[in-house]
Amino acid sequence: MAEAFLDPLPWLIVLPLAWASLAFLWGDGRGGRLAIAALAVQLALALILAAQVMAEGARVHAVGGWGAPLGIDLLADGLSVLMLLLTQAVALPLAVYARAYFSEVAQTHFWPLTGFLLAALNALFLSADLFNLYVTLELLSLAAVGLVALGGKPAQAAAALRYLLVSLTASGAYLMGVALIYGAYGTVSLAGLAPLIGPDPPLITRLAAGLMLAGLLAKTALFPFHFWLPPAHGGAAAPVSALLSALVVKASFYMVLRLALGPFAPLAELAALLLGVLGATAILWGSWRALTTHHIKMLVAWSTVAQLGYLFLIFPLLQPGGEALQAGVMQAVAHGLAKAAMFAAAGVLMLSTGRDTLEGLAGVAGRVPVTLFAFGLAGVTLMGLPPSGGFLAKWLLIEAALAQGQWPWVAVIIAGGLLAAAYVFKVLRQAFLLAPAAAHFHPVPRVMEWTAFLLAAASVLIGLRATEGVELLGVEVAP
Amino acid sequence: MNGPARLAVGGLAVALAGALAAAILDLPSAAVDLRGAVAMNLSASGVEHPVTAVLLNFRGYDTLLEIAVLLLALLGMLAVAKPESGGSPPAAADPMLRTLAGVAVPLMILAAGYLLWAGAHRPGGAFQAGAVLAAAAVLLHLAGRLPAWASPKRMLRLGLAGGFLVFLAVSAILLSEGALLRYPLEHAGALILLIEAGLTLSLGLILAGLFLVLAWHPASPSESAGEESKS
Amino acid sequence: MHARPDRSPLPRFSLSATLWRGGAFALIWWILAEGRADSWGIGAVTVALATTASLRLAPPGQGRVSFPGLLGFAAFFLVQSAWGGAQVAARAFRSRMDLAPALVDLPVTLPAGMARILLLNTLNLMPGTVSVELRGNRLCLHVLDHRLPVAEEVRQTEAHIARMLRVAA
Amino acid sequence: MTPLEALSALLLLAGAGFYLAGTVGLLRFPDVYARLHALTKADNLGLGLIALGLALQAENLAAGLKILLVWPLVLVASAAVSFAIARRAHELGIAPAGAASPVQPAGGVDQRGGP
Amino acid sequence: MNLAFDALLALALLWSAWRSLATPDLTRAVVMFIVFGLLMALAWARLDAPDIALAEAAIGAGLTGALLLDALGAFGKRRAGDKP
Amino acid sequence: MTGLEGYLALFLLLNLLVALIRAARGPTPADRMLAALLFGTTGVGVLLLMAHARETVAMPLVDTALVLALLAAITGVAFARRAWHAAGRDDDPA
Repeated sequence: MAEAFLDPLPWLIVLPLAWASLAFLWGDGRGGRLAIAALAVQLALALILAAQVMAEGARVHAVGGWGAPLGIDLLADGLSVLMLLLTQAVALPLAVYARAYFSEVAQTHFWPLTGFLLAALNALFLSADLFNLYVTLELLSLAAVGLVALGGKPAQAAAALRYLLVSLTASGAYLMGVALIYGAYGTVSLAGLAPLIGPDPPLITRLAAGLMLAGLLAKTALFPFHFWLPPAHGGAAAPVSALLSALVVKASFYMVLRLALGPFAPLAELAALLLGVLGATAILWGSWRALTTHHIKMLVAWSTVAQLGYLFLIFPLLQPGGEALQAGVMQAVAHGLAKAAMFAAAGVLMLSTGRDTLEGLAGVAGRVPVTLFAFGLAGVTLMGLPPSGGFLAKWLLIEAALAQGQWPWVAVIIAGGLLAAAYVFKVLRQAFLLAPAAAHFHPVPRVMEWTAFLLAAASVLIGLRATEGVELLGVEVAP
Repeated sequence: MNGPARLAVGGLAVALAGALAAAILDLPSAAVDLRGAVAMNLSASGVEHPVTAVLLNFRGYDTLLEIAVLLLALLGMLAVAKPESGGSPPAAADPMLRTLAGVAVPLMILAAGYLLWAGAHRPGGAFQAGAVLAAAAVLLHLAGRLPAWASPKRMLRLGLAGGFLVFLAVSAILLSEGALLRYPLEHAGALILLIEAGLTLSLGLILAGLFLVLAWHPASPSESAGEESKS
Repeated sequence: MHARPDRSPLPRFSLSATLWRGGAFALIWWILAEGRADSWGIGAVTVALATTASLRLAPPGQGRVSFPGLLGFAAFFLVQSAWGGAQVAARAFRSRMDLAPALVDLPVTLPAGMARILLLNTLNLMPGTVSVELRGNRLCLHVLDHRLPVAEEVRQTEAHIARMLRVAA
Repeated sequence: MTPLEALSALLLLAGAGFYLAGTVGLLRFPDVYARLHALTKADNLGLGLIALGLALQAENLAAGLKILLVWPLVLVASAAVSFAIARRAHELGIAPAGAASPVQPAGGVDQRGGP
Repeated sequence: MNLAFDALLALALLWSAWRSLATPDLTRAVVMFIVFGLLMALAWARLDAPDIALAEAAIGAGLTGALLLDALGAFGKRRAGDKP
Repeated sequence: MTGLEGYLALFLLLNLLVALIRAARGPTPADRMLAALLFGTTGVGVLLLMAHARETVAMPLVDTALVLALLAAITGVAFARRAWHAAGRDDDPA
């Protein structure tokens, strides 16, 4: 009995839900310390769970003791544990950062919203049920929209509203797909569906899969559904942008991957090429827009649009046990850490200069060197230079493409890397210019600089610990 | 929307409707019979009404997260509502409305209690009871007998989050039975009633809060001017 | 026609009002639960809550309701409301609609508070009248046909309410 | 058909008739005030008769009373809403149709036209 | 007769939904939406789903209608710029 | 639904839809709203008729009618107090 009580798996969901509602209850921004302590515990829980999964294989937790299809199953396999680790690893430094970033008043709503956001992420990564995935997705989207609107400025409200509308429409499409699947098969459990969907499924299944895919792509902001992302991510407060870009868009990507590997595997091939082409377009278009914008955070946000493209390049290359899957997960993890670092750094730069344009950066290098270094390190990951996680991801992707003779993807990957280098160096060059005489810099808490640096360093160093990750990723449910 | 966009959206809708119709006409017979599974396990669920059994026992975890969604919706709206908009007292109402509230609100409380009780063996339950309670709160608000909600105080926040916290605590404590939300057979009925009672109150407050925060608009002149304010 | 602000924050506790209302709510609960005995656990709590809410929202007045008065009022009300419905129906179906609508102003003799509000509401359901406004002691009514004895009807209603609530008419 | 059933059917039919009267009144009466009469009187009576007719056929006392309970609830609601709307219309200066010229009301009360 | 009832209900649902979306007049749109909510409650009742009919009656007919009317009031006031 | 009750329910539904003409015609916002309120009372009647003679869902439908009746006042009051600001006709913004 005590053993069940100490199981890290359910606590990864219960704990953030608990501290989120307690933070709401206490109010007045007093949730920060609680959140950081709880996040430290969550990181430890995720590590314990990873160790357990590595040692004993994938774990299933039947909520309510009923088991699928009557009840809901939670599943912790290698893929979900890796995403859980990423979530806690990004959230903890960002929580420390946010406590310094926000005023006391702004924290009143930040902590509860963040708590629910993280609970939704953890629940989503652990879910093995189509309808339960919908609920977690809904929780995630609402928390994200609330966080975008947090500042209350008209531009933020407008971005949040647009995000909300896209999000609700996308959820609706996904839900309609779930309803059709339930109508066709009588169950919504992933494990239960997998054997039921054959190689040539009926029209209803194809329609359902199409609707679900469209909804998830809109949530992931894959080109051409990316239009909502730059204003939402670029306009929100820096810690919020970091959470959204690093984690939230990954959640819907994770679902696409989970469904394509799981019950909808027979249909995945049909959409693979389309997803690859959209991904490639996203890389080129997002990088180009990042290169031509004049606002720091819009640059980082457009870079997210581009980097999300890489995630979808894996679909035309996906083969059982192949390198494409490893590349995709590595890209998700490396980009998550790097983008969190980059938004955190951008927040420091903007606080320090008091401006949000690239021109305003002149001379900032001398004031916040650690931050600039963090920005550069994160840039190394985005460009895909060794030994970073980004390098490894792109390397694996190129290898897979070459192995299958699909060389056009290679050209896109290399072009994307060059464009990323261009926009990162554009920022760095501007920062090292001499400050104009009229420039005035504000002091920034040191802890914000160092958390950004920590995240950036992790995104680079993760490349050195890739073997464990690959081994963990290999853990699947015993058939 | 301009013409071509309208046409495109319309075309998309028609195509989707057509595909849906075609898909549903081609509906295969479901491989899994969940209805049967629910009926078979109903006696072990602690309640007699299958819908309540699914909502609070078999798929109670979904419901837990859905309550969080509702709480979150309110939270998001509170985050957007401007803090300075909070203090204004609600409008004073005419005696007619106050009398209506005096008669209708106790009846609504009775109805909510009844729906809560009924949920165990027939349609009803926390959602419907909460909605009725919320209506009572809205009526009280229209009658000028509720304080403004733009920045809820501690007790109110406890009411808003209480139902969710009770549900979460019960779920977590039941880990001692081996899994999240695994009710022991002999206490299932009582625990579900406890959760539902908490949810009724919280859902009522949350739904009313959604109304009150959304309905709040700055300086409603017709309400505050010209009518005496309540002391 | 505005309420005076509540002078006393805590209404005087009245045992008889509490018992009467509690009893009424318990009866309603019994009807709602269709007489099932196992409902009384939640029922007791709910009835208590409803009674509390009722006492808070509508503090008990001075006197208590006269039971024969209540019966008389109910009978009067039922007959009148049936008559009112019939009258409207007759006018709606007549091929040449014979309406003579008007706003009329009448003095009210009932004391302010519950009694007047009851009057306003009752008149809405009575033949030919809809209350529009109460300003001071003047009641403004909309009548479908001013040739009907409206004033007489209002006086009768007032008398019934006065008898039921034991107030001066 | 037992007498009770016949009575019940009669009540139901009468109730439906009053509903029809309410709708006809809503469509034919000249202004908001007059239409309020149609709504508050005819429809409520229709509902009352239907509830009574159905309650007569109910299986037990409590079930019948429950059906009847609906009626007073609707009465209270309609009376309050009717007053709220009429008052608002009056406040907004909407004059009742046909009341512009002074007429002598029965019962010798003073009367007024539009506001 | 049941078929007539259902067909009429379905048509009325579609029509009220369309009117509430298509009409340019906001008051009419809100009224049609309230009507739609009530018809929906009837439809759920007809489909033997009283659970949902109950929820629809409470939320659709009671709360949402009041909420939309409230928003309408705020909007109309702002647009007309009048302070009655 | 069978017998007299069924026909009456159909009749009331028709009645409802005819009343929508008032919602379309106006002229004041209140006139449109009256149609919605008529839907409330008539909807209660239809629900009661539908509840009749259906073993399993009879009382739940009566409950639904009760809830509808209990909440009917709210929209009307919200309309009169909050929504209706200008004594306009037809396409007035209020």
